[in-house]
Amino acid sequence: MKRFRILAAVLGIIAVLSLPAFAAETIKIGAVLAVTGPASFLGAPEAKTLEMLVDEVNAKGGINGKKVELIVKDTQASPEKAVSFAKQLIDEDKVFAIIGPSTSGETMAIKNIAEEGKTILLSCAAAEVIVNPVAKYVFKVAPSDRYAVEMIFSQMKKMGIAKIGVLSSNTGFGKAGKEQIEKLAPEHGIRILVNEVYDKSATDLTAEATKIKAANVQAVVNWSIEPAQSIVIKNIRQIGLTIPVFQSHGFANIQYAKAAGAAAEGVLFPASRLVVADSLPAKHPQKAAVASYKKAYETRFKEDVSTFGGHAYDSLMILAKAIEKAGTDKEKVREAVEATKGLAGTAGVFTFSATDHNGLDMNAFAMLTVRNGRFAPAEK
Amino acid sequence: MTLLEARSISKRFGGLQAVKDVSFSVAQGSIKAVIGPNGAGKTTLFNLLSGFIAPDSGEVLLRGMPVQDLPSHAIATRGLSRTFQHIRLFGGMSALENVMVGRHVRSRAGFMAGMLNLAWTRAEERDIRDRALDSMEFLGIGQLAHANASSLSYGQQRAVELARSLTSEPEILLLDEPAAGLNMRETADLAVLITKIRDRGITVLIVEHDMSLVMNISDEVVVLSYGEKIADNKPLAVQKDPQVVRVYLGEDEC
Amino acid sequence: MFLELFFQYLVAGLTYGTIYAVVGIGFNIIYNTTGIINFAQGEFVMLGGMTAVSLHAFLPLPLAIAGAVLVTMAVGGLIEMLFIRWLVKPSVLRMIIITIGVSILIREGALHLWGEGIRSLPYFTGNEVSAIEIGGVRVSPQVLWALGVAAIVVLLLNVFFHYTMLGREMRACASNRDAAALCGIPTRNMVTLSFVVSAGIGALAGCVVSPITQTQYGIGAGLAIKGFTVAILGGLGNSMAAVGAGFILGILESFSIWVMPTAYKDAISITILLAMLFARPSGLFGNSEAARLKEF
Amino acid sequence: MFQRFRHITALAAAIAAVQLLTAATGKEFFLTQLTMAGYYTLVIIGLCLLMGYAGQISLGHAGFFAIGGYTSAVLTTVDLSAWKAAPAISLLAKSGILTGRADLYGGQILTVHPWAAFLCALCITIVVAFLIGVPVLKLKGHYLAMATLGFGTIIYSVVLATSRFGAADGISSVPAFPLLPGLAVTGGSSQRVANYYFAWLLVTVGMLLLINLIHSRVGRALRSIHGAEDAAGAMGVDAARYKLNTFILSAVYAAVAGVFLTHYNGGIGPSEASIMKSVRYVAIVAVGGMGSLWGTLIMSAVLNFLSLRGYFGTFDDAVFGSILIAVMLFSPEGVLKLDIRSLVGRWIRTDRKAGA
Repeated sequence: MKRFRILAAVLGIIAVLSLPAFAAETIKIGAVLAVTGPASFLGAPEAKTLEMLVDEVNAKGGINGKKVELIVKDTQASPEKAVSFAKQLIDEDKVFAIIGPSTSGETMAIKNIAEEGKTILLSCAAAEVIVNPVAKYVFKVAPSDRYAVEMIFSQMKKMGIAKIGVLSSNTGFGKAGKEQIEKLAPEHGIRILVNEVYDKSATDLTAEATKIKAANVQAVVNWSIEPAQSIVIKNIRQIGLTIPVFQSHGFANIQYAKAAGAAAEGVLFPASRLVVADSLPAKHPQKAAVASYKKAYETRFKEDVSTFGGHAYDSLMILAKAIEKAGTDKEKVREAVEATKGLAGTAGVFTFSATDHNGLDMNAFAMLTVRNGRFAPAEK
Repeated sequence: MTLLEARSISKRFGGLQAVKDVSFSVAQGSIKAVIGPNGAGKTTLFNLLSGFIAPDSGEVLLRGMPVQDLPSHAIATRGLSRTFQHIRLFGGMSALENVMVGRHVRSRAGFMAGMLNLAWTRAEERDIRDRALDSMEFLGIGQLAHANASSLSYGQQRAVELARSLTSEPEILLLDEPAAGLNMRETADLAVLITKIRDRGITVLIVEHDMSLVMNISDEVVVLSYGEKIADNKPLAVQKDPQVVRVYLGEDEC
Repeated sequence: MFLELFFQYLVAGLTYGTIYAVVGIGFNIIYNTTGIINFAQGEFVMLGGMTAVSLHAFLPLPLAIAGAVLVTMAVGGLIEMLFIRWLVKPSVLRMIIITIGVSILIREGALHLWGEGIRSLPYFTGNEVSAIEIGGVRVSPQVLWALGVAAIVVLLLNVFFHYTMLGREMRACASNRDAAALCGIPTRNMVTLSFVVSAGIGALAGCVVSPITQTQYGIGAGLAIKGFTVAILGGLGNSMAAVGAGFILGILESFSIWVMPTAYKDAISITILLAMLFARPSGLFGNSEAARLKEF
Repeated sequence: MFQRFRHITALAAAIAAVQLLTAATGKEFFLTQLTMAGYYTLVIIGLCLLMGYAGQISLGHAGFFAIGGYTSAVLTTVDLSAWKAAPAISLLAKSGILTGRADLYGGQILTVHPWAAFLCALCITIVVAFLIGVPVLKLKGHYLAMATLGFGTIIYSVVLATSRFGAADGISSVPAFPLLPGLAVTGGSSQRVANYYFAWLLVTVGMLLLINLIHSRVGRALRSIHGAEDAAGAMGVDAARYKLNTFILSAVYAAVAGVFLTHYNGGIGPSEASIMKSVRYVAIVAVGGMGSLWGTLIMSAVLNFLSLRGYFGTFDDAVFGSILIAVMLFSPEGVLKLDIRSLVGRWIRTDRKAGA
């Protein structure tokens, strides 16, 4: 008898779940994110951020009085799943826009699908190719690696560095950074003597560090988002290399600095202002956005914000502003997103145009360092 | 005419000289027996002749062609078929399917033909089935065709194994202790059966450690002891050979 | 300079090798009593590291490590009792698939328990930048810790399996389970015990390498593949050989980085390993007769 | 014999019924994931032949899928127009092996024709499978598992390390694969139904070929190798050659699936070559029942469909792991062999006992 009741309950739950959600007057937004799997460093905070924001927005009565309905799909960083989910969201759920994917490979896999489905795509991945050449419906909110690289190179010029070694992980993030470094180095008079790609799940990188040591370079640049970026600086210091170490903006997650401990001291990296929210001057344009996001996220999830969660924040904010302005016509909202000007987000101040679907410039980054286990602005 | 010939073949396993410098030949159309007490190297000799193991030295000639370096399946293709002392049927297949595998060497449908199931493959398949059933009828086990091979009794499994070998229409058939586990009546039936097989034009080489079965039906008998050949003659002559008598009296057979 | 570099790469190789070896040993213990490869071995390493980090928040390091080892041993035993113990004559493939399933479950459980963040234990001696220098070659003290622990574990295992009654009974189980049962050895308990022991060793490995490799929920799969590789390459069932094979793989990887682009490190080292395996199909230090006995 | 065709007819009917059902209930979007699941099923039935009938495990089958997919992706996306003047290129262009098309941004590019790329992918797969198969298949048991895993790792790390293959990003903008005038393998929603039928037509044909094969002389030989390899040898079955041929055949199945799924998705990424993917294939074969092509087909269609729809959210792997364990514990011969009645019966009995 008891079994019967359980069975009935299960059936009831299934029945409720399969009912169509209250379709009336909601704005459906899809999110295709790598919540678990090898790129969970990106996708997990992004998914949490969206969840939090949508709750916030709905608590305030939604956008223009319409509730937001969020559909998160976990791709586990597989392009084939991203393709499946993008089609599902566009054809079936008829979402208004898609946020994500988290990685460049997945974004490139669904760029065409968004374009053909005339659905706005706000990618959280960094690669330049996502918006260059420009596709009408595809935007990206993560700052291009180009600006991060240029910032590093100008810092190097100040420090008199001309010979460098480059390490990157074999992920989309690592690849995109490496390509920008290779492209921009000659313009800045910098020679790359070692250029190595290591595995994203590497557990020790002493041999790579040794290769750098043997090449007699003046500085090292490491480009990755995985735990390996903490390992690499430890190994560099352990084998006695004392040269400056530069990291990508992927380092802007305090847990990496904590994991590297003493080895992280003095590491230089460009990062969005989100990670130094507390030390931003009150009149800084990003101060409000950055501080409120950081506070809300850290209270709710009891963990430090990362810039990647910030990308999700920015995409939803940009979208929400555009919907507020243009209503619920997809085409008009697309135009409104493209017309966004001076919108302060966590990654920087966005100004999109028909030819610029990224909307950020070098100002998105500040040069940071690690001092006493905390992120701090690098002295100019 | 000599069908199968061993020329001073030897095989050593670690410290054990299993077969030492053994030579003999089998005439076409005859029944020849290899006997010897337990551990005399009979099964090793069989494995050497059928390509399961390669000899350390010496040659095996099948119709004058050296085959000692060929793998067992290649030797089977050349017309030599064998049974096993410990029955080796294919589990999970019916008795008929087991017997049909015996026809492998005399059919040719490969991967492509099998996948496309062409008219000639279907015809070949029917032929294989008919011949397999024939062999089973010949051995009186036609009614077992659709039984699962591993569910059969010991004697039935032996018969299926024999049918499998016969279906390949071998030039020469090697029987490894076919009478093991049979009672006297069954052994007598087996003797008749082996002569019938010979009468079909199949040369038979049979391994036994018990002389009684082979003496009546064999044309010639080879006797092994500790890996060496000690006699090779007509049954009657072998029985009188003093060395053979000594080996057999000195050994206590279980 | 050349010699200095050579030794520095060698040290790097030893570091990799130690990590692979300690994982590889765990595979052998379960293989030795059950004849199966436990693909959840990497997860034991992860669990050990993660639990130790969590316990270290309120316990001193040695206690945290001991606690983590105990917890993981309990998990190992539980897994055996839940999923393996009551199977009647399971095929090897069935057991392998079950362990793959278990490894996925542990990994996902860890993700939902600890999140995707990375953690690590503090260095046992020194800190992230300290190193011991010998003639220009520098090595982190943690590598020496890992080497030492690996050496002690191998030594203890050898003593255990060859000189204690329990160890001998476990080996008897491995070579012939039915015969062992006939001799009155409680074979089922032996299998549970082997899971407990290998979970413990995995957890210990996870703690000792945690400062080097750091620990994250997904680290197990990668380590398991490397551990499996060295266990096979050494010749299944031989812990000493796994250590040797671990060093060979580590040094191959390290030196391949010296002369080739790092990106092809795995491709190069695995190609060489496969070539070795083809030349000696039962492992580098294995015995071909013994290997033939243990098939699917 | 007749049973064979009954089964195939039932499969065809089921395929049509699913399509009609989705059309009738307005769920035709499901066809997208069903199409993708169809291609994965092709890989998995090929692997089932290798594992269940030739008794050889392969933990590197995603590698063959990737060889097919990547070969086709590279050849159909690399722009050769810069070398248009070169005699070899212009000759190929004239013979129709090369084809011009507009890319996403309106530029005109010259690439290898998908059909030529397809043939190329098949040839490469066969050669690689042969070269790998000869030494690998000499190994047994865990050693075989390790060697195939190694092969998979090599393919994965080469794909991931080579910029020509798009490294971590993979290759996107792969064009449609023209089959007939008006019919192409492409992800566009206008061709959704046609693509569903094409994918499952491939599966049906693949299934028919495999079923014919296992009921033929070769299939009998394969099963005999599985049963007793030495006795099979004594019957003239060349075990090494049959294993190798089966290995190549199943690699070809994987590669064909790789080619078409890549064109269907418009791209391929390194995750398709990963070890986890290979493990998944092996696991589905085990769940479907090692020697059961039909069980494998059903499990593959169901599990891949559910996973591609994202039904399990972030618990996708966890659900998959649980299914693996449950099937292996309660029905090790595969789900089709699960004796539901006896299980339920036992359940009811224990229930009564508990109640009493």
